[in-house]
Amino acid sequence: MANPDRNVRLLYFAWVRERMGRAEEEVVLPSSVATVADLVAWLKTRGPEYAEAFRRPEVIRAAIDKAHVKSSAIIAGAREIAFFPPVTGG
Amino acid sequence: MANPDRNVRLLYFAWVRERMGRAEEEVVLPSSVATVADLVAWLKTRGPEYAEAFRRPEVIRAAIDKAHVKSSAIIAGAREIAFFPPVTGG
Amino acid sequence: MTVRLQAGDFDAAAEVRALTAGRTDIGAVVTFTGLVRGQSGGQPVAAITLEHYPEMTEAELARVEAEAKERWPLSGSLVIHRFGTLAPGEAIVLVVTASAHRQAAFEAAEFLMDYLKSRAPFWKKETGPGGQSRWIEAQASDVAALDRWRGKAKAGT
Amino acid sequence: MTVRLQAGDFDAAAEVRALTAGRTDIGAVVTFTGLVRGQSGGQPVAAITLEHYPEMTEAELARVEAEAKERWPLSGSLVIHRFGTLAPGEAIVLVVTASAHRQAAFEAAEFLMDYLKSRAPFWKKETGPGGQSRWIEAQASDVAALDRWRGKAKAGT
Repeated sequence: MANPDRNVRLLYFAWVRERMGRAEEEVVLPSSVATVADLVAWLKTRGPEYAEAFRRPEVIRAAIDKAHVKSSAIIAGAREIAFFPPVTGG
Repeated sequence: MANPDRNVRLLYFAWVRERMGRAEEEVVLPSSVATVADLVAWLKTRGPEYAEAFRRPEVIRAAIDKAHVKSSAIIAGAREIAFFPPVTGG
Repeated sequence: MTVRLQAGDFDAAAEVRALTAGRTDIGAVVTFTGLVRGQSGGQPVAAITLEHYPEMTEAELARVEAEAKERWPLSGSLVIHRFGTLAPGEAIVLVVTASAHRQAAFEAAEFLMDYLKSRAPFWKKETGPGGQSRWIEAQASDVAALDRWRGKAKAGT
Repeated sequence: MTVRLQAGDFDAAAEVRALTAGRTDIGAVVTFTGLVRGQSGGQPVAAITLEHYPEMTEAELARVEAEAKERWPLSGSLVIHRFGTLAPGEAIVLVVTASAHRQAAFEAAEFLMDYLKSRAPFWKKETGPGGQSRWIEAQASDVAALDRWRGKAKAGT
């Protein structure tokens, strides 16, 4: 049985969303995924749209539970992780 | 006959005006008056209201023909000289 | 601080009136309004579309509010950010800050705008007159603008 | 730049609309409104009376306009300064600046306010609730605020 803490909701915005072809999904994280960078590496293996969306991970930003984080951030306990390009509001 | 260039209009504002008891006057400058500081020294001899208004000349500002000047400014050719406290608008 | 995320336009004057009504402790009100420009990098723009992550904007603005209140003695502040599709000349964002003195109001408004530009989760897509569209890229200058507040001493009144 | 010296109130929103109407080159509009506060140095204020030297204000603002245009790429700007007797909560001064980008609009508005505070020939007299009145003294901080622009490099866009 999967550890319930390893269920996370992923959100995609702007061109990350467009390349993924979806705005959100639920995933169960494998135990090898500890950081945001680990999550990106794992997502890239899940299909061509993931590989395309995360082709240049250095230009993608992430937020855990609605707060900006670096790619080295630990995701233990996260319920919602968002991926998006650098913001351009205002 | 007075040199017509030595006729100037003097304007007073704020508490300088109140202490002078008037907002403006025309004067003929004596030849000894070359700078704004000279003018203040001469004005102080013209009566008790002048002496009172200019008692602390260091806190009074001046403008020649609608431009801020220092007390060392030469007043040759001036048509209008204003005296006032430091400004407090805005 | 009041924060509103909305598709519709706003009335900056009404917002300022609401913020200052009945008060005599406010000496300075600064407003910033951001507008859609009709060209970008020399190319004509027919419209922009703003996508956003509203729950995160609210969470982030709660954090920035705490920081702004720590830095400046504000009598009030307001942020309105629109989303959806907007035409050139339309307003995108409104920031209002009120304080007893002008320096606090100006600095807090600039800080909130720098924050919105570099941290708030909004993304702009431009559409040209032929229908072609592209995502606007972030400006390094916007990150630098926010960075100038880091480590800066808290302003006096 | 439009400069108006008037006894009556102003409508900031109408001024902004007039400045931006029909234009799509403006990306940023900053307004500053200065208001009469109901107390000063811990003492209640019933009213303030503004005396001024209008011809000099116009001449000085023409000079400052040239300096602001040299420093910042402004799409438009406006200064309205009231004179006469005003009650707490009433507006005293409005500065509006418009530019393609926010930094120019913010900096130009601050510059114009620093200028008005330390160079424009206006004098404020406060009247207390008992009818006693006093001339407000100039703040050294206002002169320092204007001085910070001296020798500062011209801002980029």
